[in-house]
Order: sequence, then structure tokens, then C-alpha cells
Amino acid sequence: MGEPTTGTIVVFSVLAAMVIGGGLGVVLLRNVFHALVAMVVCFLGVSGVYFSLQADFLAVMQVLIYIGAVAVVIAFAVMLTRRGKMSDSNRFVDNSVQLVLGTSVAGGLGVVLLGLICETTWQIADKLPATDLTRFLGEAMMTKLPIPFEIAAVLLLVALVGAVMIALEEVQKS
Amino acid sequence: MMDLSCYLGLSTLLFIVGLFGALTKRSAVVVLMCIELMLNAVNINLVAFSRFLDPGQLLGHLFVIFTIAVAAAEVAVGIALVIVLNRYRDTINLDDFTWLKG
Amino acid sequence: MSFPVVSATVFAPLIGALVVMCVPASRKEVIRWIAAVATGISLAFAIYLVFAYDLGVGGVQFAEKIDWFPAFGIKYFMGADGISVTLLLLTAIVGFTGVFASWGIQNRVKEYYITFLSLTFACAGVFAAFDLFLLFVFFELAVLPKYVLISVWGSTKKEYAAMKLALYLTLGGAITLLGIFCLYFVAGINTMDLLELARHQFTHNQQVWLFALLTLGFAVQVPIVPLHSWLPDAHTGAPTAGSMILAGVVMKLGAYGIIRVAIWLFPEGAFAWAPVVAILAVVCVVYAAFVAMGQKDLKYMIANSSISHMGYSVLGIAALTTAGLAGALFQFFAHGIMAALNFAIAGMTYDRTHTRIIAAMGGLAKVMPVIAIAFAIGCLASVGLPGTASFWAEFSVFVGSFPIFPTLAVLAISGIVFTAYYMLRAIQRVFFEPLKHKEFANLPDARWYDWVVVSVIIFFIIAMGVYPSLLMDLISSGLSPILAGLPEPTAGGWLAFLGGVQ
Amino acid sequence: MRIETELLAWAVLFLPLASFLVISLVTWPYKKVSGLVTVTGIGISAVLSIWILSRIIADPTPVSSTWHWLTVGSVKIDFGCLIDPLSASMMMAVCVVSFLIQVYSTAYMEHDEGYSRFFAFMALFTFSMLGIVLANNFLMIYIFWELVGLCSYLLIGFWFFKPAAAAAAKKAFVVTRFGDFGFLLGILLLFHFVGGFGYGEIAHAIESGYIPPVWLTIATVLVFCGAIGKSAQFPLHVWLPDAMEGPTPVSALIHAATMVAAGVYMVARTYDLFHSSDQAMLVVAYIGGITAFLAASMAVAQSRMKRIVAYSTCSHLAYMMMALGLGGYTAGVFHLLTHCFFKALLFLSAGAVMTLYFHEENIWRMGGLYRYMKVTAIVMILGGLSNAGLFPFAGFFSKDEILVAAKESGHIGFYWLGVLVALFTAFYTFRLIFVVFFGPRSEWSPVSHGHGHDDHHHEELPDIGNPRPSQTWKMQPVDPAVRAESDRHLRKEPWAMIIPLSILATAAVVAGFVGWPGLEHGFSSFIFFEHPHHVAGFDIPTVVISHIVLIVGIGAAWAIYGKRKTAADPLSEMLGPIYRLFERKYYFDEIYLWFIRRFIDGGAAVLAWFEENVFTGVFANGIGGLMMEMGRVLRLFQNGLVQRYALIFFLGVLVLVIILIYSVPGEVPGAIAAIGGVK
Amino acid sequence: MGVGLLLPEIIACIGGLLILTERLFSKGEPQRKDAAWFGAGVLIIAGVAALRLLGVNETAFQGSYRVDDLAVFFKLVAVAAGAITLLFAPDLLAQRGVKSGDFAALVLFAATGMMLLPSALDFITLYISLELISVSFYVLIGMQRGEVRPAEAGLKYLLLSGLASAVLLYGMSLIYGLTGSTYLTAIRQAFSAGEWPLLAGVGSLMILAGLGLKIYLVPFHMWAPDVYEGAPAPTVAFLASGSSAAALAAVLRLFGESLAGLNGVWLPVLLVLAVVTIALGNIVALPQTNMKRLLAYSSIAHAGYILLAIVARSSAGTAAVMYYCFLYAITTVAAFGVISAFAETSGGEIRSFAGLARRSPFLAFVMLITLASLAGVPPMAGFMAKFTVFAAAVQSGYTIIAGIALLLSVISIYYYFMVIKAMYVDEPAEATPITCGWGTQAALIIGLGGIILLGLIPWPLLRLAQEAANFARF
Repeated sequence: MGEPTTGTIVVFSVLAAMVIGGGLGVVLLRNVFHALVAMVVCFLGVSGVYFSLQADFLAVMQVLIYIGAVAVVIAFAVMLTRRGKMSDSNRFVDNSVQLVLGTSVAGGLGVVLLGLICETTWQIADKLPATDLTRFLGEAMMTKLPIPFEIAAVLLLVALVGAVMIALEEVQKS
Repeated sequence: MMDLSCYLGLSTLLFIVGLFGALTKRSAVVVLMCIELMLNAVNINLVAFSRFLDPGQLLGHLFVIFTIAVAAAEVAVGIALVIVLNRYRDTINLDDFTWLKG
Repeated sequence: MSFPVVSATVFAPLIGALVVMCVPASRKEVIRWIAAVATGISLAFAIYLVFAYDLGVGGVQFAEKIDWFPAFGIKYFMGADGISVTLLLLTAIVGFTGVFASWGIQNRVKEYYITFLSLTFACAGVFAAFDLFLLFVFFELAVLPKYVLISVWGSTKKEYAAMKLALYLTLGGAITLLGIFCLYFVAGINTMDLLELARHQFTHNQQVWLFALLTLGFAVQVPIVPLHSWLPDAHTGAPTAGSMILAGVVMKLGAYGIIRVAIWLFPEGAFAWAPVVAILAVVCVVYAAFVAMGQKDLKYMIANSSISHMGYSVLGIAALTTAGLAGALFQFFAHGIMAALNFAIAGMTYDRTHTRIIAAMGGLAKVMPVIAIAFAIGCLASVGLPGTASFWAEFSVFVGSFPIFPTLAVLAISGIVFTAYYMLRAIQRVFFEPLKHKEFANLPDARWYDWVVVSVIIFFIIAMGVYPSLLMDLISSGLSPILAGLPEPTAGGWLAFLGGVQ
Repeated sequence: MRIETELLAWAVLFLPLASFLVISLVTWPYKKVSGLVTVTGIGISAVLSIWILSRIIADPTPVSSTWHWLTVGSVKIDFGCLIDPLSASMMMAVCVVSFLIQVYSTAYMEHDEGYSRFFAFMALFTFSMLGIVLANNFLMIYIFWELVGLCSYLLIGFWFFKPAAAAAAKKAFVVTRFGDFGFLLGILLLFHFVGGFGYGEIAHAIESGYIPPVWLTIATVLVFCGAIGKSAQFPLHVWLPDAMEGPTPVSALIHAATMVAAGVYMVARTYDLFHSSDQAMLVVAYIGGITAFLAASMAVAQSRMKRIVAYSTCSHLAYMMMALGLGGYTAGVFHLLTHCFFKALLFLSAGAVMTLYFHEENIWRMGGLYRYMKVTAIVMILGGLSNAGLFPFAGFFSKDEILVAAKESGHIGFYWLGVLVALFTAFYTFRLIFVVFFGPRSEWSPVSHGHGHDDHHHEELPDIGNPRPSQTWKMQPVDPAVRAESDRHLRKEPWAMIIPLSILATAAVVAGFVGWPGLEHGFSSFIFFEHPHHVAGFDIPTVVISHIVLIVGIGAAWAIYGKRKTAADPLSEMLGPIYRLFERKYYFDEIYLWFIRRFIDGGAAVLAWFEENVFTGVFANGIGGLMMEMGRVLRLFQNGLVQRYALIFFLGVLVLVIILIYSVPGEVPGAIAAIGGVK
Repeated sequence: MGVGLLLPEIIACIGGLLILTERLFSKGEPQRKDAAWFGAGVLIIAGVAALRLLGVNETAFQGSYRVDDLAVFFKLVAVAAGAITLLFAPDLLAQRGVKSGDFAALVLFAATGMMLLPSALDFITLYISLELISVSFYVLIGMQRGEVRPAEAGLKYLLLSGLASAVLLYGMSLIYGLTGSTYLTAIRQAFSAGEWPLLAGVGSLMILAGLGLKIYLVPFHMWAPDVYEGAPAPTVAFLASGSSAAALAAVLRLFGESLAGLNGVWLPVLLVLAVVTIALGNIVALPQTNMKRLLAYSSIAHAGYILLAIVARSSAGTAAVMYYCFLYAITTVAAFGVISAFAETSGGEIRSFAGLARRSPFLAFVMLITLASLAGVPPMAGFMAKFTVFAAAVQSGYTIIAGIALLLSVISIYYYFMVIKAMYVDEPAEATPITCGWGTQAALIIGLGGIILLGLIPWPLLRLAQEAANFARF
């Protein structure tokens, strides 16, 4: 698949900026709401990446689920558990050892992985994916992976019911 | 279009950022968010791979669908637990949850 | 298959234990009698075996084979050769007398007898098993009852002592197990049947290392210095019957393992290591004798003397001569009953005077003559006096080992003087001399159950002292296959310089 | 029909055992019966033994019989008896003397609560000794040897509630055990070369030279160690005086017929062995000589009746050893036999004196007792003369033969040593007699405690040792009136004592005649080694010398003690430190005790400490504690901080990845393969 | 026959749904236990269904799902563990105000996951079943209310296994990227050459880490003690027995088979980590004062033993793993059954075991046998299990490793016997006798019987395992 055009480069760098920037925002912003917003930005970036990979369906799902569900739930959680002044609601751990080691471990792992990825040669199969991706995925899902599909359903059920079991009745009680 | 390693690099960076946050942030909610970031990174990986390496089957795409679902589920339960803990302890800072140790 | 006599001998105590389980704990007398009957049956069977064993035929008799664990070629293979018969008799005697020795126990009688009986069962099983795995299972089976027995009904430092015993014995067991694995896979004939394994030819190197491994494992149980630290505490901490069976039977398990497994399967290995074993044995004899001399506590003294006496056995084993091994095995029996007697007496005196400090007693012979006489006999037996079983044991150990390790043998023999010294000193301080404390003046003498213990054991001590060939012939016939594999013994291997009698 | 001799021998051997069993299992509650059992049992043995002896005299060819007892591998162990002139006559002596002692004991032990126990042990003792006498192989002799040790332990410690007695018993056993250690080694060594225990086999092996000479000597000396222990020879003689803590009959039995005699008998029995090695013979001779002198000199300064006699025994046994060592086989054995009688006599009469005299043992509390106990005095004087070796008493013949043997052996030094010892013998024997029976009553003589003899063992009389002028005033003299009162309680000797005493006295007087020099078919032609050793007649110079010595000795004793006024021992003034040396037994006990305390007990203490602190402290507890500490430390990582856990998780991942990168991928890296071990 | 292969899972799943729907309509007063027993029944039926699958040896859904004896064996482990747990769970839950229905439903769903996991033959199925288990356990751990510890434990477990699954996924994605497939068979072929880029090694290690959390592999074990202590005993019983077994099945499939080509990477790692795991588990267990924590560390140690058998990489080793999982499952469930019968009020402190023999001989005896089995005292099942494992290790030549492991296992005697001592020697704090519901009694008797019978007659089960192991290849 030939050399990337400048357009794609620009698009990719923008998306990359969104993703990484959003990610860093989650970690670095002092206000948890800002962090939340940063996360949303990041998710958007990711879905953009999916688009750029011709994974439209996934991109849409990304937006729907992550931004529509996950982010909202987390937002609720932040609301419910908020206390103190928001401006300082997203701090690092006090323990400096943890901080240093955590940073270095993460960094180390990053260096190693990046290094290895760069020096690895991939057998690129240059052929395009099916045109109507959604259909293709649906068929594949039904033929290849009916079991995970069902399990996923059960899993979501468990999660819902479980969340209720854990939290909700407490609310009634108190 | 961009070649594969760019996407991989991007996802790795995101993964690391998420990991960094997960290891160093205080609030349980934020740690959950970071885990989500890591999962997203993985998803980028998978999608990129399936796009570049097996456009025929696109197993990566399928995989991603499930990871997204699971991620949502995990967040739901996690948030529930956080809320409960917050109710008992009046805090969501992970370094306060040390009743169980030794 | 005809009536399984051997299994009956072994399992009688276990069945007794199961019956006891069904009896309400309040019926103490009933429980005691059940235990007595169970062990009595076992004793009866053991005596039957002694006379029913056909010396003319020899080999393993009354064999019972059932497939148990075919994946590893493991069988339930019980049987009796001369050695097993002898040691089964020993176990039965100690078990039977042990029941009576603990007649006075009032605290949690039910659990007590369940534990004691299962311990007896396990020990007996080791001697009757001819499948390596089965043997090991019985071996390990004994650990838990020992632990419970000591930690519940024991006396000084009981929990410490019990834990120490458990850890040491399990350590030994672990090493042994590793050895068993190695020999099993090295042999690669997919069987744990000792007879078949004995037929398999191991290479020299294999023999050397496997012997070392197995012997190391068993040595903990013997115990051979420096692996002995568990024993004095355990024997002292244990209740009377516990000490009896520990010193009488459990100490023999390890040495039996050395003979039955290590030497039988790896004669060349045994030959290569013999000098080392012999040196350790002599260290046991002399070192433990001196430690015993230095003890203030009666039971500690007896315990250390037991180590010293097992040293003789090990020396006989190391000699790898007929006389040496036969002496060693006879010593198992002789020391077994003798130590049982001594511990029983120590227990009786402790029950009455509530002290075990030698210096605190004194002049008890006037108060409790029967016990005094019994103890005197026990001590004289451990001094190796002719007319007691121990004499023959020690004598044939000496005869067997003297030509092989002259210098070591001389050192070991010097032990008889030290033993006499501290044993007689113990009698003198505990039973002779004027009565030390007035409150001891009207302590009761032996009760009827004490009489049972004392008379049964003394009977066997004297009987085997006067008519040793009854067991000696059994032992010799049991030894013949083991000795068949041994190379011709010569003076001291690389230790020949220790004395050039040759 | 004719009963086989060996059958009789077995009967002789087992009758005492039988009576032991009967008493200990059945009749122990009934004192009189028990006594009777032993007396009859040993009595019959005595009769049978005399019968056997008569047969052997008629036909001296050795008789032997053997049961197979035990087989251990290649080792065959037999239980057999050998009846030849030596064993027959020794058996006779043992049985008769033992019998007389039993009879005597019925009176002596009358009031003791351990009566039955006493007779049971005595019977066992006799049995063991007979076993030694009859044994036909080394193992058997060793077995009975040990049993004798056991019996001596039981009997010396008979009054176990007396600390002294308990200690003495232990001492006797352990010290003799020390000798037995050597004995056993010797036996094992012989077995190693010969492959058997029988005397015959060993003798044969020696002839055909299977045994390298040096090892033969070593073995012989080791065997002799046994004799040293049992016969209380230097340097293992220390147990002997303490052994006097037992009842007097026991002392008599031990010293006359059984235990200490066993050593000498064993040497005589296995003479082929000793004779085959000159060095060994020399060792025997020297040990004998040294002991003879030491014991005699110690006897001079003792103040306790039985100890004096005991040392005399010791020196006489040494005499015999010396004789045997110098090749005087017949002489040694002869002296052994005669000694049986007169020494038993001395002991029993001493015992009589003590038991009649309120169980007082210290000769310095006696004096002038002749008029109270004439019979005892007379027999004791007879015994003393025999002991000192006056013609024609039994002691004379045997002693002279020994001197002659010494002379003939060419070691003239031993000859003069023997003479010197004879001088001492005469002196201390009559010192004893004069002090006890003649002269004034000591003002510290004990007073009767009524007839309450039962509890007499419990109270320890103050031991005034040898009162010296320095000490005399410290004593509390007994008021003459009180003494006169108590003297009325002095009993006459009961018949049970008189009869044995008189029989022994006769024996002590006449027994020597069988050995009259030049007598055809006399003793020398009856018991001999290899070839009969005939003496033409008396060796006049020896006779003269020995009698001069005798008279000098007795005279000196009379001069010093006959006319004494005080209860102090004048000799202590005359000899001073030397006397002290004799009295304290050359400080042997002190030295040995120091050695034991320092090295044996000290070593024991050290090792016990080592055991407790190193094996238990370091090995067991140390390792356990280490594990526990490691646990406590590692536990700190589990601090409850979930992010710490996550950190460790990813640290693990990172480390693994890095290791992977730096280790050679592909096959299992070498290091790990090494851990994997070998197939 | 696609569906037929799924029968056990379907039964369990439907059972769970039924219970949930029943919950919707019932008043749901907390004392009811029938739901749990119903669940147990369902699981037993599922077990029967699974038994009928023995011997069928099929791959379905285009190679993403496989039913062979290995899978069936692990399904049986899950079923057994779940059923026994459900027998004794309600007695405790009733006191804790937890609806036994909730519990039962979640257990059934978790069991479904555990039954699917061993059959999963591609990353997606594998991952999703794993997550089903995890999510169910987040809830099971955290659901007990009136207390904070369960919630804390739940959150810790959630965060850590969330991170773990992220790593797992990353590793999977790398493998996928390098092989172009998520099917284990395809991956196996891809690596069969033995030639592989370094990144593949990294990927396999990340997968190992991700699964390592579930199988208590040091250093990924850190969650275990806290969760054990915080979670209600029945949950822990099922967690310790079922989920680690299922994860081990996955490890067997993944590393034993599909990543076999990469063993140069993970074999040494597992070898070392196994020893480290045994050492750490045993040593840190020594100073513990809380029974549940102690058992957590003992689980870690036992995981180490099992790893030895995996490292052996022989059919004997595989059989040993399966066998061990089954016996260990029963033993652990019994142990936690005893704990939940009385010790939960004290949070499972060992102190509360003092004098148990006086207060309830039955419970004490069960605990005694259980501990003996864990300590590997013959003739309990645990001994036979250890025996097979070490035999497999030695057979494959890891003699010295096995020796070290055996010596380390000696340490465990100390802490197990300390508990025995507490039960039989120490004086009880309060002498009140303990009574337990018949559900508990039944569960414990089943466990006891299993431990002793499988110890005395180990052969049938082991043969099953061995035959399964023999055609666990695909």
C-alpha cells in the first residue's frame, strides 16, 4: 500500500496528538473533570484512528460505547464520589518510591516494546479488507465466534446485575 | 497510508501512558480510566494488525468488539465497588484501602 | 489367597482405632480394653508369624499382592521375611505394652488411643511392606500421629518437641521420596516392587548416588548424628507410651529402611559409603554416650543413650558382614524392647514423683521395689549384660565390624564402659541411697497394668538373652538375599589405615 | 547305672541357678525357706562337686560336653563345659566354700529384711562363678564373667540405702567393666584370627601358628586386662576396699572363692595362651609383683578389719599372678585353692567378731576381745597363721611353692619381692589379731543398742579412722560403767557360725598336705601344665628364709601392738608420711577421681552444652528462626497498597522481558538447563 | 453437533438465568437457601452432561472450540468445586444478608466460564471466558454487604486483573500480529519452525503474566492474600479451586500446545518462577495469623508444585496437573467450608480455631484431614497429587529442581501443623459447641470422602487424567 501522502500524515499526526495528548491529560491534569474530558478526547482520537484504518464499524462502536457509556458512567462515579475542591482532585500518590518506580517501570517497558516493535519485520499482506465491513463482521461473528458472542451477552448481564447487587441496594438502605 | 509500526508505536505509547497513570494515580476512578486507556491501546494494536496482516479474516476487528464490551462491563462493576467503598470509607484514594495486608 | 496374616497383624491396631472411634468418649475403661485387645491380637499374630515362618523355605512368605496404582507399577504388596517377622514382633510387643503403660491416662482417652493405635499400625506397616511406595506411605503415615501424640499428651516443651520431630522426619521423608523417584526412573522398569527392583542391575554410579540419597533420608529417622537433634526433645516430650514406641520402634524405621532399601538395592553403593557411615556410627555411639552422661533429666539421658545404642546398629550395618547386619537387626529388637522398658519406668516414676530430674529423686527402691528392679534390669540390658538380648546384639555387631573397621570398632566397644558408668549412676541416684524426700515415702509401687508392661518386656528381654537363636535364625534367613548382592567384605576400604589387622 | 560326669557337672552348675529362680519367683516372701533353698541347693552342688573331683582324681582325662547355642553368619557359639583336674578342684573349692558361707550367713543375716534377696543373689553369684569354672570357650567365660560382675554389683550394693554401699557397687562394676573392655577386645582379636572361641581351637591355632606373634601378645595382654579388673590387680585394684561395704559373707565369697579368684583361674585356664607369649607372661608377673607389694603395704596401715583382710587377699592373688607369670603354674593354682579356705576363714571370723561386737568394724575400738569370743579368736589365729604361711599350715606349702617357682624361673628379683611381701603379710595379719583380741579394751569401744539389730545399718558409726595422739582427746571415751553394762549383751557365737568356721579352720590347717613336696600323686602330679612338675623335697633355704621372715613379722607386730596402752596406732608415729601413704592407698582413688571428674564428667558437660547450643540452638532453631524471619520480611511487601502490587506485577514483566532479550533465544539457555538437572 | 458440545455450559448458564429471574419475582427474604441448592443441582446435571462428553474428541466453530477429555476433566473440576461450594455457602450467606440466589447465579455464570475456558481454542473465546470468570468474581467477592473488607478485596482484584488482562491482551495482540491468527492451531504451526522474532517471546511472556495472575504465579500473585482474607469464605473456596484450575487449563493449552515452539522463552521462566513461587508461598505462610491468608499462601505454594508438572511438558506432567487440580479443588473447598462454618465471624483468625476439637470434633476432624492432605501426608489425596507431580518432574529430568521443591515443601508442615495444634491442643476461648447446617455437613462429608477415597484409591481418576492427557494434542 504505497507511500503515505502528506494528507494522511497530517491526519495521523493530529489523531496521534489527540490520543497521546488525551492520555497524558488523563494522567497529568489536576482536575478530575478535565481528566475525564481528556479521556473523551483520547477516545475520539482512537475512533479516528479506526477510521483511518478503514474500521468504520469499530470507530462508531468506539464512540457509542466508550464515550456514550463508559465515559458517562465514570462521570457519574466522579460526581458521586466528589469531595474537596475539584482543582486538586486528581493527584499522584504521595509515596515517592511508588512514583519513581512506577515511572521507570512504565518507561522501561515502553522503551523495550518500542525498540522491539521497530526492529521487528511484519509480513504485510497488501490486500484490502472486505468492502461492506459490517456485514462481513456480522457473518464472521455468527459463523466463527457464536460462543464469545453469547458469552459477551452473559458477561454484560453479569456486570449489570452485579453492579446492582454491589451498589444499588446500598443506596436503598442508606 | 501510514505504515504499521506508526500505529503500533502510537498504541504502545498510549499503553505506557495508561500504565504510568495506573501505577501512580491516587484516585481509584482515575486508575480505572487509565486501564481503559490501556485497553484502547491494545485495540489499536489489534485493529492495525488485522488491517495490515489479515484483511481476509479481520479477526482483530472481532477481537476488538469483545474487548470493548468487556471493558464496559469491567468499568460498570469497578465503579460500583468504588462507590460502595466511598460510602464506607469516605474516600476513593487507593492508598487508603489498606485494611487487608500482610 | 489364604487368610492375610501379615495384614491382620498390621491392621489390627487400626481396626481397633476405628472401633474406638465409635465408642462414646466417656467409656474410658471400654476404650482401654478395646485397645488392649486390638494390640493383643496383633501380638498374637506376630508370635504366630515367628513360629509359622518356614526357615527352610526362606524368602518372603505370607505375601499379599494387589494392584494399587498401576501407572507407577505400585502394588499393595505385604509379606514377611525373617527380618519383617522379627520387627513385627517388636512392634507388637511395644504396642501391646504401650497400651498398658498409658492405662493411667485420664485426659481425652479416646483420642489418645486412636492416635496411639494408628501410630502402631503405621510402624508395623513399614516392616511388612515389600512395595517401595507402600513402605514410604507407612513411613510418612507415622508422622502425624506422632505429632498429635506428643503435642497433646506430652510434657515438657511438648509443642516445640512435636513440631521439631514433624519437621525433621518430614525432611527425611522428602529426601527419601526424592531418592525413590530417582531410583524408580533410573531403573525404568515401572515397578516399585522391592523384589523386582532388587533384581535390577544398577550401574555403579547410580548405586553410589542413590544409596547416598536414600541413606541420607533414612538417617534422619535413625537418627545419625548430626541429624539427631529432634530425638531427645521428642522422646522427652512424649507421653510414656509415646516415648516407648518412639524409641522402641520409630527409631528402627530409618535403619530398617537403610537395610531394606538402600543396601538391598544398591550393594555397591553401600560398599562405597560404608566407611563414612561407620565413622558417623561411632560418633553416634561415643558422642551420644557422653551427652547422656551430662544430662540431668532422666528421660533425656535415656533418649541420648538410645542414640548411642542405635549407633551400634549403624556400625553393624556399615560393616556389611552377616554378623554385623544380623547384630544390627537383633539390636533393633533388643534395644527396642529395652528402651521401651526404660521409658516405661521413667514414665512410672514421673507419674509418681512428678519430677524427672535425676538429682531430685533418690532412695525410691525402698518405696517402689518392683519398679526399681525393672529399671535395674532395663539398665543392665542397655549395658549389654549377658543374659539380656542386648548382649547378643552388641556382641555380634562387634564380631561383625571388628575385622572391617578395627579402630572404629574398638572406639565403639569402649562405649560399653561409658554406658555402664552413666546407667549405673542413674540407678544409684534415682533408686538407691537414702530416701531424699519424705513425701516420696509412701508412693504406690507398680499397679497391675505396670506389672503387665514390666513383666511382658522383661520376659522377652531375658528369653531372647537366653535363647537368641529363635530370632537370630529368622534374621539370618532374612538377610541372606541382601547379603547375596554384597561384594566380599574387606578391611576398611580406604580406611584400612585405621588398623591393619589384616 | 553310672551317671555321666558332665551330667553331674551340669547339675552342679544349674542347682544354684535353680535355687535363685525358686527364691525370686516363689519363696521370696518366706525368709527361712529362701535361706533353706539356697543352702540345700548349693549343698547338693558341693556334694556332687566332691563326687566329680573324686572321679577326676581316679581318672584325670578331661571330660567335656557342648551344646550348640547360636549361629550368627559364620560365627558358631557353643555352651559347653570342660571338666579336668583344674576345673574339678576349683569347682569343689567354690561349692564347698560357698556352701559354708551360706550356712554362716543364715546366722549372720538373720535380722536383715533383705534375707531372701540376699540368698537369691548369693545363689546366682555361685552359679556365675561355677559357669566361669566350667566354661570351655572364651565367649562363655566372658558371659559368666559379666554375670559375676553383675552379682558383685548386686551384693556389694546389697544395702543400697547406704550411700557408701551404692557407690561402692557402682565403682566395682564400672572398674571391672573397664578390664572387661580389654577382655572383650582380646577375645574378638583371637576370634578374628582363630575363627572360634573354644580353648581347644585357640590352643591348636597357637600351635600351628595361625596368629602372628605380635598380635598374639597383644591379645593375651588384652585378655589379661580382664583378670586385672576382676582380681583387683594394679592398676584396677581400687574397687576392692570399697567392696567391703557389702555384708561380710559377700566379702568372704567375693574374696575367697569367686570373683577375685576368677581372674587367677582364668589365667590358669587359658594358660596355653599366656604360655605362648613370653612378653605377656612377663606382664603378668610384673603386674602380680607390683600389686602384691602395694596391697601388702596398704594392708599395714588400714584400720578397718575387713579392709585389712581384703588387701591381704589382693596381695595373695597378686602372688598367684606372679607365680603364673613366672611359669609356676602348679604353685599358683595350689595357692589359689588353699587361699580359698584360709581367706574365707579370715573373713568369716572377722565377720563374726563384727556381728557380735555391735557391728563395729574399726579395730581401734576393739582390743582384748579374746575373752569374749574364744572360738572366733582361735580360728582367726589359725587362719592368720595359714595366711602368714607357717609350717604346716596350708598357706605355707602353696606360698613356698610360689617362692620356689620364682627362684627357678631365674627372676630372682621376684623371689625377694615375694619374701618381702611375706614379711608384710605376717606383720599385718598379726597386727590385726593382736589389736583385736589382745591388749586393753579401747576406751572408744561401742556400746550395745540393746538387741535392735534390725536397724543397725541405718545409723552410721562415726569413723575415727586410725586414732592418732593428735586425735585421741577429741574422742568421747565411753563411761566404763556403761561399757560393762553393754558387754553383758555380747553374745556367744551361734552354731551356724561355729561349724563353718571350724570346718574352714581344719581345711586351712590340713589342706596343704596334698601338696607335700615329693609326694607321689600329690597335687603337682594332679594339676600341671604340659608336664608334671615334681619337687624332690623342701627347698630348705626358702623354708628357712620364709620362717625367719615370718617370725620377724609376728615379732614386730607383737612388739608394737601386743603391749600397747592407747588406742592410737604407734606405727603412724614411727613411719610418719610413709604410713600416711599406705593409709591413703597411695592416693590412687584421689588420682582416679580427679581424672574422672576432670575428663569424663567434664567432657560430658561440655558435649551436653554443645548438643544444646549447637545442634539444637544453631541447626534446629537457627534455621527455623531464619525461615520465620524471612517470612516476616517478605511479608512487608504485602502492604495492602494495590498499586504496589501492580508495580511488582509490571516490574516482574519488565524483568522477564529484559532477561529474555539478554538471554540467547531459541533453545533453553544454558544456565537454566543447568538448573534443570540431569536426566 | 455444535450445540451438543456446549450442553454443560448451556445448562449451567440457563440455570443461572432461571435463578435470576426467580429473584426478580420473589420477595427474596435472605434466609432462603433453596436457590443455592437448586444451583448445586444444576451444576450436577451439567456435570453429568459433561461426563457424557467424555471420549468425544471434536473441534467445532471453525476450530475455535474443542471438546476433548482434557477439557471435560477441567469442566468436571469446575462443576465439582461449584456444586460443593453451593452446598455450604448459604449457611454463611444467610447470616450475612446475601441472597443465596445472587450468589448461586453468579457461581453458575462463573462456572460456565470455567467450563468454556478449557475448551477455548482461540484467543477471543479464551479471553472472553476468562473475563466472564473474572467479572463474576468481582461481584462474588464484593457483593457481601455490611462490611468493607469484601469491597476492598473486590476492588483490588478488579484493578489488578484488569491490568493483567490488559497485559494479556497486549501479548495476544503481538502474537496475533506475528502469526496473523488468533487460533491456537494456526499459532502452533506458525511457531512450529522454532524460528521466531524476539517480540513473539515478549508476547508470550505478557500472556504468561496475564494468566499468571490467575494461577498465583509469583510475582503476579500479590492480590491473593488480600482477596482471600477479604472475600467471604464460599467465594474464596470457589475462587481458589475453580478459577485457578480453569486458568491452568488455559495455560496447558496455550503454552503446552500452541506456544510449544516458544518454550525456549517460557520454559526456563516457568522453571525458575515455579521454585520461587514454592519458596515464597511456604516461607511467607510461616508468620501468618489468619487462616484465610495462610491458605492463600499455601495456594501459592501449591501453584508452584503444579507448575513443576507443567514444566515437565510430558503427558505424565499434564495428567499430574489435571489430577492435582481436581484433588486440590476438593481439598480447598473443604477447608474453606470449615472456615465458613464458624471462623468467618472472626475473619478467619487462627486464634478462633483454638480448641475446635472440643467445640466440634467433626469440623476439627475435617480440618485435620484437609490440612494433612494439603501438607501431603499419606494416604490423603494431597499426597498422591504431590507424588504424581514430582514424579512427572523427575521423569522429565528436573531432579534437582524437584529436590529443592521437596525440601521447601517441608516448611509447609510447620504452618499446617500449627493449625492442627491450635485445634487439638489449645484451650478454646469460649467452650460453646458449634453446630453447622446440614448443607455444610453434606459438603464437608463429600469433601472428606473425596480426600480420603481419592487418596486410597487414586487410580481411576488418575487413569482418566492420563488418557485425557494422551490426546490433549490438537
